[in-house]
Amino acid sequence: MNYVVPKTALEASKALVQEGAFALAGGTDLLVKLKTKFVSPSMVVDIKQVPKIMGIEATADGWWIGAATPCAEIVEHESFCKDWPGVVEALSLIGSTQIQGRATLGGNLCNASPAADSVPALISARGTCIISGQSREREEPIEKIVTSPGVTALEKGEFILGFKLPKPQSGTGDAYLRLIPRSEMDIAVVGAGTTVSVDKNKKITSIRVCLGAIAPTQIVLDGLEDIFIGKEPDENSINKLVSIAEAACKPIKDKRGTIEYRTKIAGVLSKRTLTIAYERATNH
Amino acid sequence: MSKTHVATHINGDSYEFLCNTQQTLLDVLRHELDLKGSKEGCATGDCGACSVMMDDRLVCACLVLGVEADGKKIETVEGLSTGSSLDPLQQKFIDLAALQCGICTPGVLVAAKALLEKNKNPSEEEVRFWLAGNLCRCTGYDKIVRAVLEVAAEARNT
Amino acid sequence: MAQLILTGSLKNLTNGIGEFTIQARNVHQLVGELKRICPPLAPLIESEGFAVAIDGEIYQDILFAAISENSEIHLIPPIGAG
Amino acid sequence: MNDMTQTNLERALKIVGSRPARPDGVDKVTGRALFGADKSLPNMLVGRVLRSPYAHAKIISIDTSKAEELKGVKAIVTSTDFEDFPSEFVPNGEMVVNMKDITRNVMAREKALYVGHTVAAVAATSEDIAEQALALIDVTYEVLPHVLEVEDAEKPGAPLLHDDMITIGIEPAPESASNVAKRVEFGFGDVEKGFSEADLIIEREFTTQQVHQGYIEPHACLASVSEDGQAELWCTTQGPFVVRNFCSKLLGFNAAQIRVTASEIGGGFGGKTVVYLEPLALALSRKSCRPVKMEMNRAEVFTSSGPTSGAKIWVKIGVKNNGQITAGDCVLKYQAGAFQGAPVGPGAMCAFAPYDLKNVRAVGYDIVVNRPKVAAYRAPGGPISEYGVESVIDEIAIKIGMDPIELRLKNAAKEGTIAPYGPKLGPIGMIETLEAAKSHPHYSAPLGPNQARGVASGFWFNIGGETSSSITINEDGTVGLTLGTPDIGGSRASMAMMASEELGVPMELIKPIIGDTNSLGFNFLTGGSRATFSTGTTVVESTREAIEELKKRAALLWEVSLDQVEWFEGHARLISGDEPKTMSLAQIAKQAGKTGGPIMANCSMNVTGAGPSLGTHIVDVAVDEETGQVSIIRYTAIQDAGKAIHPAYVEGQMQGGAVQGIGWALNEEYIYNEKGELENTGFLDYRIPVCSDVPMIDTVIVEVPNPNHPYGVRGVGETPIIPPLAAISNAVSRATNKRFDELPLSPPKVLAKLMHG
Repeated sequence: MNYVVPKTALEASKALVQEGAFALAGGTDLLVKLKTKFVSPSMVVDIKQVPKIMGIEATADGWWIGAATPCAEIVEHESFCKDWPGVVEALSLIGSTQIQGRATLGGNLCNASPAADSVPALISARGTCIISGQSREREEPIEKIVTSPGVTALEKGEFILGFKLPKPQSGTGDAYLRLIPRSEMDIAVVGAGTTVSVDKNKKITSIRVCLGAIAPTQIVLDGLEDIFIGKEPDENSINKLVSIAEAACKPIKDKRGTIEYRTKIAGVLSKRTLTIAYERATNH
Repeated sequence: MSKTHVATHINGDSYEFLCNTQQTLLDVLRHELDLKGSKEGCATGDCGACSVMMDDRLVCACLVLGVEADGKKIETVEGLSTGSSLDPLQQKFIDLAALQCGICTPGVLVAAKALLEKNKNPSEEEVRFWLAGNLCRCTGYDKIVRAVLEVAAEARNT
Repeated sequence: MAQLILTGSLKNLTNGIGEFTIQARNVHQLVGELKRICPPLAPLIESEGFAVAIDGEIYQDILFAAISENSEIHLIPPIGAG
Repeated sequence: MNDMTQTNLERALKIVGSRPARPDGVDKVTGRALFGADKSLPNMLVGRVLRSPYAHAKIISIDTSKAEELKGVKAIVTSTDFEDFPSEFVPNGEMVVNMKDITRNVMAREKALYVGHTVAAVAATSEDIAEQALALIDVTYEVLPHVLEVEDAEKPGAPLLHDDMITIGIEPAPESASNVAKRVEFGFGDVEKGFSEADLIIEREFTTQQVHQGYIEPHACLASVSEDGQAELWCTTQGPFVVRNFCSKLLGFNAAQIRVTASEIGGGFGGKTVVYLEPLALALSRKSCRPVKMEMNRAEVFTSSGPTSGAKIWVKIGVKNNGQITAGDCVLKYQAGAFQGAPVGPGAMCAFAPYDLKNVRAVGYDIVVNRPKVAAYRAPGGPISEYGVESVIDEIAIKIGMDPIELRLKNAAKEGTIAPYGPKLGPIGMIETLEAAKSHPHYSAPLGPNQARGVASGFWFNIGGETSSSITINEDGTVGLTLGTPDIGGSRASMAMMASEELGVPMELIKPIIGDTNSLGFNFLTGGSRATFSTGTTVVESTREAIEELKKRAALLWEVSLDQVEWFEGHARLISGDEPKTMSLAQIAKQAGKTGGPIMANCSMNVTGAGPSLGTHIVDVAVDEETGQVSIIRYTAIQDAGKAIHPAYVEGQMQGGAVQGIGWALNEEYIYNEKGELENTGFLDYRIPVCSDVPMIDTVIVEVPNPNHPYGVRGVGETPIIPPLAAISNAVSRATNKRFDELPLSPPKVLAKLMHG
């Protein structure tokens, strides 16, 4: 196994184009796959020295989060935490403190697990990612990246350089909740990220709910605008949200949960994240 | 295949070693450098017995490649004590019987020290969530949490 | 004369008889007695490692544990170690 | 022994009952302590294991020729490298084992009986080469249908794991083979008559899943067999002498050929009482004449070591309206794994043991299935059966409107009670722990919304057994202790404390070590809560013998008769005489050479008189009725320790046992797919409690002394894992007004019950 540390994005892409090359950021997924012989790379491309890929900073129109920034570093960024508390909730749930010291948003997305914690939150926040490749950089909405479990829309030689999140407009709140059997250290049985914005009368002006672990990829719930826009959430609209969430589920039965359980929890977490996000929006 | 040369700092000392690229930092610490204090309980980042500091971040040594340690600052359980004086956490773990078999202890101590450096006044809940990645099967965690809270309190009072 | 009391499945081996009078001063002699009066019981103590409770005290593999005139004896399986 | 007991229980104790630092503390907090995988030898090879991918398969052939040709491969072993044995139960140390099964579990012979069953092992110059060699071993299997659950395995027509298994304990013996290895029955009185006298009868079926001890240190060993057949084995084990006996039998060695040294042990809980890698490493080393190191990875620990049984339990209890139990009856069906030996006997014996019953019956079945052979796990068999009984007791309390502690008090076993397994009980602390629970502030504290409180008790026998230890008085007055039971949880501290108490010298001057198998007589393993009781007994005995010798030397020097000398606080003292005369231990030790030679003593005995330990736990849970999540809000463990030598480590046992029980109750389970493969082979999905899952575990140590130990010790390690299962299930049942009868109470199971009843 070769190990290279490219110093530029182009060098990284050129290395990643080669057969059997794997990108290494935080390594919290890749090293497990190496240990269990799930993958046998011919080359590991450590992308952490590529410019801009590490660190978090405020930009003119929002936030830049380098794809290889450890979650622990993002969580320590006070003004980002104020802007996107739900995203921070989600990424701070990726594994233990030790995992946080290494795990990255780029890795969490490109591992392409339906249960990735940060992904529903980033999608609900309408985040995008900058993809670096051999010939060009491109920007894509995050929901376009994962196409099926373990598979992404990245082309050969491409990797994620970083994430862009908008500066939340006033009256915006987000929230992320997941269901795990224990209090920590588990993979999400269901994850839900919700972002809502309200006007000064506390009426909802936009809403986005994204669910994880209930289908082969993350699912953005459809049809919420008709129910919520221009209104405050009430029992009736929340019940409709629960039904839509349950109907969107195409889960599998596995060691982490039954189909019935995942479906039920998708509804519960949609409701609970909406309540928290709405509360945050009205106080924002 | 030829091995890779790595130069690193461990517990304040310079180390150079040769390793295979597949070897983890834990493999290197244990097998190449004979630093056996970091333990392998799972090799997949689930138990925390190999917790070490890398450039002031708490990580599982089993989830870091040995080659990634090049130019980095690594701190392990072997670096907690200074000369013949134990770190207050080490002493408190002995005093309060916060260990039974002791296999998780090195990782727990490294993680707890990282917490107290970041947060001088952690709540019980903060200690518990910070240490959630350090599995202990013997103690039920009670005396571990008490020991960390007591060391924090004593540090604040001195 | 000591009393040997059998309960549960052991009685299957003695045609349902639950009490025996035993002439033995220790477990070693008890095994000899059992061979004589109830042959199916003897192998339990000899090879299956049954323990013997004498007046409530449990003896595991102790041949010369004393049995007194009025002792009450039970045969029980050995207890494992966790 | 009883006279000494008297003097000790009456005199004021200086060290016993205090909380000194453990002798191995610094080694453990600095990373210096050497565990199973921490030792290496020059010229060492790495051993790896080839495991069956099938749950049940005939092994037609094994071709190792290609693997042998691989450069760097130094030895390959298969079943032909191990002894075979007839099917019979023979004592091995204190365990009764069937060596025919043991040799087949260590290395599959005719059949592979579970996924992960060892089929071959390789030693090579590197791990990579060893792994490559495994891939080159060509095994031809004939895959057979498998069976995983007891209810399927006992059916006629089920796939048979062993063609010759005729159920023991049924008269007349069945004519055909089955998967039911054994039937046991305990009890007395007339249960049918008892039920006819009852005002209320509750009858219920329970299910528990297979769970693992979950020790953090994987199995590991280092074997070195020299050209002349002398073997050294370093391994992580609860019983080096037991390992020696197993290995010498399996390899055709004699006991003197193998010296076993126990490493520091990173948790065992019963799982490190048998052998897995050790005979393989020895066989590989014997073939290659080089040291061989072997380690299991975490997945191998789960698939191929010895978890405990999953079970089906049926419990029926009859009761008068006033709470008097009229009869108790239960049927227990335990998974044995691939070979017989489920802990259903002790499970049946202790099911009703906390209670004083007139009519009681407990029937148990030991049933083989295509899972790893079970090993001991903390109070083997007890948590499962007592979970069923304690759940029904709680249901009765609710139905007759009685406080659950009062109901237990009304029926509590006490000194003189005839135990369900026959004998009369000596002094035990059931009533004392219940009273302590009732008066604990926790029991009357207010509860929040969606919260409820559960209570359960637990009984465990505790054991003694063969034990040997020695004491040496060094020439400068310090003391060495050599012990034969590995220290898992601070026992070196307890032993040094007892020696210190007896000698009257500071504990810091006493150095306890764990000896190898050549340094002492046979020791049964650390387990069954026996170390402080049994090894403690021998330490006290040998220390007293050393004191006698010290007095003799003083008498010689003073030229008086021995009866003129007494021992007082580290000194020999002349009893009579005009002026007080004393001589310190150090002064006597300094002249030991001139007064007859070095002073040492040992004590080897088969320790008897273990006292059962009773516990009662109180737990508050919160149930999220929308998600089925159960949170532990508050927990109090109360237990009779007899006497707590080092209370901090007694509390530690109670806390650790309680949290293991919490894991068993809430989330731990072996999950198999339809191919018989274990799906959760890591700590990610085999969910042991993490730090943030649990609150502080309050403890109350009750001390009802065991009259058979010099300080009254009962042993504490086993009991605390028993009550949590039912206590939590009872709390969840009370919180939701639904009676739960299945473990684990994982969120999907709890929600399904809430939705569908």
